[in-house]
Amino acid sequence: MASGSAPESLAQPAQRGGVFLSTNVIALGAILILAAVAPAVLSEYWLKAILIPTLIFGLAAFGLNMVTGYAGLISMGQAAFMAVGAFAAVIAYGRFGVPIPLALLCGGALSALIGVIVGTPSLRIKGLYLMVATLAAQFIIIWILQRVPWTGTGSFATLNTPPVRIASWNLDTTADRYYLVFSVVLLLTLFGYNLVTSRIGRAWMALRDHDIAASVMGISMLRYKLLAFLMAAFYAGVAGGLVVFCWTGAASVQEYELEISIEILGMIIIGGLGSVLGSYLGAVFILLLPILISFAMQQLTTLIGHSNVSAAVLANAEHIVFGVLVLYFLVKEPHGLARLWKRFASWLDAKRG
Amino acid sequence: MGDLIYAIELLTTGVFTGLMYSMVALGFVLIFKASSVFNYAQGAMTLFAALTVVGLMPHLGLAGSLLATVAVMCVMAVVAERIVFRPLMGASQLTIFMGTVGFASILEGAAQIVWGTKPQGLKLDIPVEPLKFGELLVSRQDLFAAAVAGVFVGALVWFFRNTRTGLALRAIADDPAAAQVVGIKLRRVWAIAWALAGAIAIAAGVLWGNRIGVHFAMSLIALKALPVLIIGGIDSVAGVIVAGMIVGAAEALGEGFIGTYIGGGVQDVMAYIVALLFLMFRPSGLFGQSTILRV
Amino acid sequence: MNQLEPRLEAVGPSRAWLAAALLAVSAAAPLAAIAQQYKGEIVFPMMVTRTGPFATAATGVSSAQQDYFTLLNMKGGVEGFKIVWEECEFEYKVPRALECYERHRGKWKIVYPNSTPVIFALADRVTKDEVLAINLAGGRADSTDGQTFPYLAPVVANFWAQATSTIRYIAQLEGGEGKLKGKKIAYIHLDNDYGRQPFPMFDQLAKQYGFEWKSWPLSWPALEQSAAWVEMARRYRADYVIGWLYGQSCAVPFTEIPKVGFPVEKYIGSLWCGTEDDVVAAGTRANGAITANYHSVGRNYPVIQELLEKVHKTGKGNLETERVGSSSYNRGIITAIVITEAMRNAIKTYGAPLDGKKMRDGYRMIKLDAARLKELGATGMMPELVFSEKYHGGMDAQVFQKWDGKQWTKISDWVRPYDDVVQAQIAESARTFREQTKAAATK
Amino acid sequence: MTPQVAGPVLRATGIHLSFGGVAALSGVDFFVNSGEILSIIGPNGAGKTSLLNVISGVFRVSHGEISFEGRDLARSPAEDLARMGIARTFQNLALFKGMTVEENVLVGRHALMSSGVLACGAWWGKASGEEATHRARVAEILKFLGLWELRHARADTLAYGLQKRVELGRAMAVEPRLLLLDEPTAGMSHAEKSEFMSYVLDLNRTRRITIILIEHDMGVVMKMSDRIVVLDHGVKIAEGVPDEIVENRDVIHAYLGEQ
Repeated sequence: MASGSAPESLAQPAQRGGVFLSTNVIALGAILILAAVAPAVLSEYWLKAILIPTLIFGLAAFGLNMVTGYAGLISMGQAAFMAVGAFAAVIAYGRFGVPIPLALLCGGALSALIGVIVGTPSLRIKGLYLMVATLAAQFIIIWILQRVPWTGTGSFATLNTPPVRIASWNLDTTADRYYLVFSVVLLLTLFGYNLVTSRIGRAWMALRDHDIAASVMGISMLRYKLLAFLMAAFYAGVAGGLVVFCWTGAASVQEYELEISIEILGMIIIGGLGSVLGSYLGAVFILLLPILISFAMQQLTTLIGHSNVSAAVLANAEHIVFGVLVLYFLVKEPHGLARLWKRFASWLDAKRG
Repeated sequence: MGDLIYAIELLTTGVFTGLMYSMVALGFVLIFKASSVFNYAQGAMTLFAALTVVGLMPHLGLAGSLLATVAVMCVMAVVAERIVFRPLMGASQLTIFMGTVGFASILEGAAQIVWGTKPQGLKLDIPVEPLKFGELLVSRQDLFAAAVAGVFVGALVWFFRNTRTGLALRAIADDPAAAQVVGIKLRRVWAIAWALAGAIAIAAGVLWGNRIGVHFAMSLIALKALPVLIIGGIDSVAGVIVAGMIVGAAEALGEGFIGTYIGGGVQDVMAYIVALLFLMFRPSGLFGQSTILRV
Repeated sequence: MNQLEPRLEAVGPSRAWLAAALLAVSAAAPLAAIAQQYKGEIVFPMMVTRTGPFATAATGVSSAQQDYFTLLNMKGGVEGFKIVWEECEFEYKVPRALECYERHRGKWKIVYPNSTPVIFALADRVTKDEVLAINLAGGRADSTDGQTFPYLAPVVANFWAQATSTIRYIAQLEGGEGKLKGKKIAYIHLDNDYGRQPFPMFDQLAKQYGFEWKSWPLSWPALEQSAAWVEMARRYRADYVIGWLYGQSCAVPFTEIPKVGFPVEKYIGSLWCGTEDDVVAAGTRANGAITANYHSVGRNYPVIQELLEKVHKTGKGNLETERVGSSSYNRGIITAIVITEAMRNAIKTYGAPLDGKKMRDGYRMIKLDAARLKELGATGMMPELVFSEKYHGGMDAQVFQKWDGKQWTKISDWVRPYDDVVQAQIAESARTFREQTKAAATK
Repeated sequence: MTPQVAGPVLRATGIHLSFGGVAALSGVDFFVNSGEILSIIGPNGAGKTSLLNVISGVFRVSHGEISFEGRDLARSPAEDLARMGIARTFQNLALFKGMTVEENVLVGRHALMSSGVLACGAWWGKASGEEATHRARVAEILKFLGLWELRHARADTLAYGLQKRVELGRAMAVEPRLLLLDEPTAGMSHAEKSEFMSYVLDLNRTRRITIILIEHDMGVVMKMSDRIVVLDHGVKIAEGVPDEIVENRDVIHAYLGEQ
C-alpha cells in the first residue's frame, strides 16, 4: 500500500516499534477477509440489498470526495454522472457487445469527459455558486439523457441489460455479481487511495486550502481542478455501470434524480470530507440507516399489531428519526464518522500498546 | 393568433410564474444573508407552512389560520436555530448545509404526521377567468400573486435598509465575528432570520397552493428557486425579483419558441441553462457584490 | 481531513462506541426481522408507499387490499388459509423497493409495487426468482404477452390499450373515426416509461385516421406547465388535449386551462389521474374534469357493501371509512380479488404452501368471468378478466368519468381499445425484446 | 549548490501596476545581484507587496519588463515561478491549514516531481521511488528548521512563529535560486525574529540563495541587507547599501512624513 501521510492514520507501526499492529491494520484486514468470504456466509439479502449497493454508492461517494473533500470544490451532480455511466455502459455492452470491463471503462470515460466540461466553471467560481452550477449540470445532464432517443426499445425510457457475462464467466448468481462489484471497488479504492496520498492529492488539498500559495508552488489550477472533476465523474460513471450490471439490471434516469446527488454529498459530509474511509462509512450511514429505521418500525408494528398503530405515522416517523440522527452525528462530530473512528482506533491503540 | 401576441402571452405567463419562484428564492436569500448558509429546508418549510394554513382554515378561516401559522413558523424558527445553528456554529458551510438537509427531513415527516399526506385544495377566491385585452389573456390569479410578491420584496428591502435587525443581519453577513464584537446577538438575529424565512414560506406556500394545490411535491418547487438565486445574486433581495422574472420569461419563451423544434420540455432546464450562462459571464449575479482577491 | 492530529485525544471513545454500535445494529437488524414464522397461514408481503408525493393514492390501494384480506379471513380465509400481510415501506423509491424485495425474499407470492419504475427495476430479479410481479394498468405494456414475460403482468388495461381506447373515446365524441381527420391532439405527459409508452399507438392511429398529434414532455414533478398550455391552447390550437400525468401534476392543468381559455371538457386525463386525490388539490376549478378509468367507482357493489358492513362497521377497517368506494380504494379491492383468485387456484391445483411459481400458474388460471364476478359481488365494478399462459391481461376497455366537485361519475360505457393495433405492437415489441436478450446472451 | 551567475539575476525596468486607474507601482526599476540579500522598504502602502506580487506572477504588470536569469518574468503566470527557481512566502500566513507540516513542505516539491495520475494511482516504479527521494529531502529541511518532531501536526495547530517557519521550509523545498520573503518576522517576538533570520542568513550564505526581503524592522534590515531599495507611493525613491540609505533625505522624509 502507498506510503505517505495515510488517511485515518492507517498502519503506522514504525512509530510504535516492534510488530504492534495498529487497530486500523487489524480492522482493514478483518474487513477485507470478511468481504472476500461474504457470499459464503451471508444471505442473498445481505449481498443484494446491503453490500452491493453500499459498495457501489461508496465508490461514487469516494469519487465525490476527491473533488469536494480533497480539492474543496462542491459538486451536486454526482448522480447525473452515475446516470451517464449507467447508460453508456449498458449501451456499449447491450448494443455493441463491448465486454463488460471495457463497457464499465466506457461509462467511466464518457462520464469523466462530461465531468471536465462541468468542472470548467470551477475555475472562476466557488462555494454556493459552484454548488448551483453543478446542480444545473445535474438537471441538464438528466434532461439530455431523457431527450436523446437512447433505447432501441422504442417507447420505453428504461434500458434493461442483457444477461451479464464476461467471456465465459456467467454472472447469473448474486455471488458472481458481488465479486465483480467487490473487485472493481477494491481496485478503484486502492488506486484512489494512492492518488490522494500522492503529489496529486496534495496538490488538490493545497488548492483547497490556499489556491494562490498553491499556484506559486507550481500547481496549475486549471489542470488540477479539472482533474478532480474528471476523477470524480469517472468514479461515478463506473459506479453507474455497476448499478446496471450488478444491482438493478436496468438504466433509467429516474434512479439518478437530484436527491440521490444530495444523498451522495451527504455521505461524504457525514462520513468525513477528505477521507477514503469516510466515503464508505457515509455510504453505510445514508443507505442503511433508513432501512434500519424501517426495520425497527416494522418490528414495532408487528409488536403492537397492525390495527393499533397507523402505518402512515410510522412511515413518516422514519423521516423524523433519520433527520434527528443526521443532526446528532453532525453535532457530535462535524468532521465525520471517519474522525470518530480515528479517535476510537487511537484510543484503542493507546489502551493496547 | 399572431406570433407577437403569442410571444407577449408567453412572456406575461412566464414573468408571473417567475415572480412565484422569487417568492421561494427570497427565503433562501434571507438565511444566506444572515448566515451564508444554503438552507435546503426552505422547500420543506414551504410545504409545512402551506399544510398548516390549509389544516387550520376550516377552524379559523383564512385570516385566522394565516396568523396562527405565523406563530407556528416562529416556533419552528426557534427550533431550527436551536437544533441546527447553535450546535453547528463554527462548523463548515457544507456541514451546516447537511444540517439543514436533516432538518428538512424532520419537517417533512412532522408535516405529514400532523396533516396527513392527502392533497388539499387551497383556493383564494379570485375569479379564474382571465382578463381579456383584445386577444391577450392575463390571469387575475397571477396578477394577485405578482402583487403579493411585490409587497413582500418592498417590505424586505425596507427591512434591511431601515430596521436595527435588518442592519444587524447585513452586518453579520459581512463579518460575523465583528458583528458579535459590536454586540449583535447572533442567535437572536438568526432566529429572526429564520422566522422571516418562515413568513416567506407561508406566502409562497399559499400562492403556490392556490396555483397547484397543497401537496408533498410542493417542497420540490424550491429547486426552481436556485437558478433565480444565482442570476439575482445570492445576497440581493431586489435582484431575486428581477431574476425571477428573467427565469420565468426564459422558461416560457424557451418552451414556446425553442421547444417546438426539439420536442418540447425545454421549460424544465431553461432556468438552469440561463443560470449557467450567468455563472460564466457574470458570476456575482445581477446585483450581487463581487468579491475582490486579496493576498 | 486526512492527517494524524498533533496529539491523539485518548479519551472520548463513547461517541465512537455509539457510532460503532449503530453500525453494528444496522448490520444485525435485517436478520432479526426475517425470522418470524407463520403456520397454516399465507404470509403476504406488500410493498407500500405511505409517505411522500404518492402516498395518498398508494395508501388507498394497499389499505383496501388489507380490508379485503380481512374480510376473507373473517370468512375463513382462502381455501381455509388466513392471509397475514407484512408491509414494507419503500417511499416509491426504486432502491428502497429493491431492498424490500430482498428483505422478503422467499416469502413473495405476488409482487405489486404499484410503481412502473419499480416494475422495470424488478423485471430481471422476479424472472430469475420465478415470482410474478403485477402492476395493474401499468408496468410494461408488452408484458401482456405471458410467454415473453412469464413473470410480469399488467393485469388490466395496459398502457397501449389505455392510449388507443382514449382515442376511440375522442372519435366517439366527434361522431366516428371518420371525423378525426385533420383534428389536432396535444399530448402532455411525464417524460418517463409511463408517459412515453403511448407514442407508437398515437403514431399508428394518426396514420390510420389522419389526425395529427404532438407531444409536450414534462420532467417530474411537472408542477410548472403554464408555457406548455399557452402553446397547446393558443398556438397549436389543439382540439383535444390528452394528459398522462401523475401525482400532484394531475391537478395543475385545471389552473392553466381557464387561464388559456381552453374548454375543460376537451382535456382528457389518463386513468392515473383518475382518483379523487388527483383533482381535490385543484378545488372547484377541477369541476367537469374528465379522465379515463379501468373500473367504476362508488359503493353500490355488493362486495363494497359487505366490506362496509363486516369490516368497517366492526372497526376492523384499515383506512378512513369515508374513503371506501373511492377510486383508489376500488383499485385496491380489484387488486386483492385478482391476487386471492390466484391464491385460490394455486392452492386448488398444488396445495399449500404457496410459492411464486405456484402463484404465477394460479394467476394464469384466473377466470373472472361474469358468473365469477357475480359470486364475488364485483359485477360492473371491474372488467371481466380471463388469463392464460399466453395472455397476462391488459387488453381491456376503459370507462370515462367526470368530476362534479365531490365524486367521479361515469359518463361513458366501456370503450374498447383498437385491439388489432395494440396486439401488433405487443407482438412487435415482444419480438425485439426476445431478440435483444437472446442476441446479447450469445455474444 | 546553484552555480552563481555573475551580475544581476533579476532585473526589473519601468514596472507599472494599477488597479482600475489607481497606480500601485509607477516606473519602478531595480535589479538583484546573484547571491545578495536585497531589502525593499518603505512606508505602508508604498507598494512593496505589490512589487513582490508582480514578480511572483500573482499580479500582472500593466507594463514594464522583469527578467530573471534572462527569462521574461513579467508575463509568465505564477504557476511557472517554482520551475524557474523562485519561491516566496506571504505577508499573511498562507499555509495549507488542512495539511500536516510534512505535507505542506512536500507541496513545495510539487514542481520538482513529475509522476502523473496513472503512475501515482497505480503506484508503480517511478511514482513510489520519486516520492521516497523527495520525502527524504523534505526530512532534511524539516530537521534543518527543527520541525521534524512536528511533521505530523496539522499546520494550523502550530504557534504563529512555527507556522512562519513551516512557510519558509515550504519555500526551501522548491530549491529556489531566488527567494522572496514578505515581512517574514512581522508579529514575532525579538527572540523569534533573530532565530528566524539566522535561518535566512544561513540559506543565503551557505546555499547561496539570492533573497529579496520586505521588512519593517530597520534593525533587521540594516543588519542583513547587502543593498536596499526604498519605495514610496509606488515610486522608487532611493537605492543603495544600508549606510547610504540611512543618510538619504528622501527616505527620512518619507518615514517622518508617515509618522
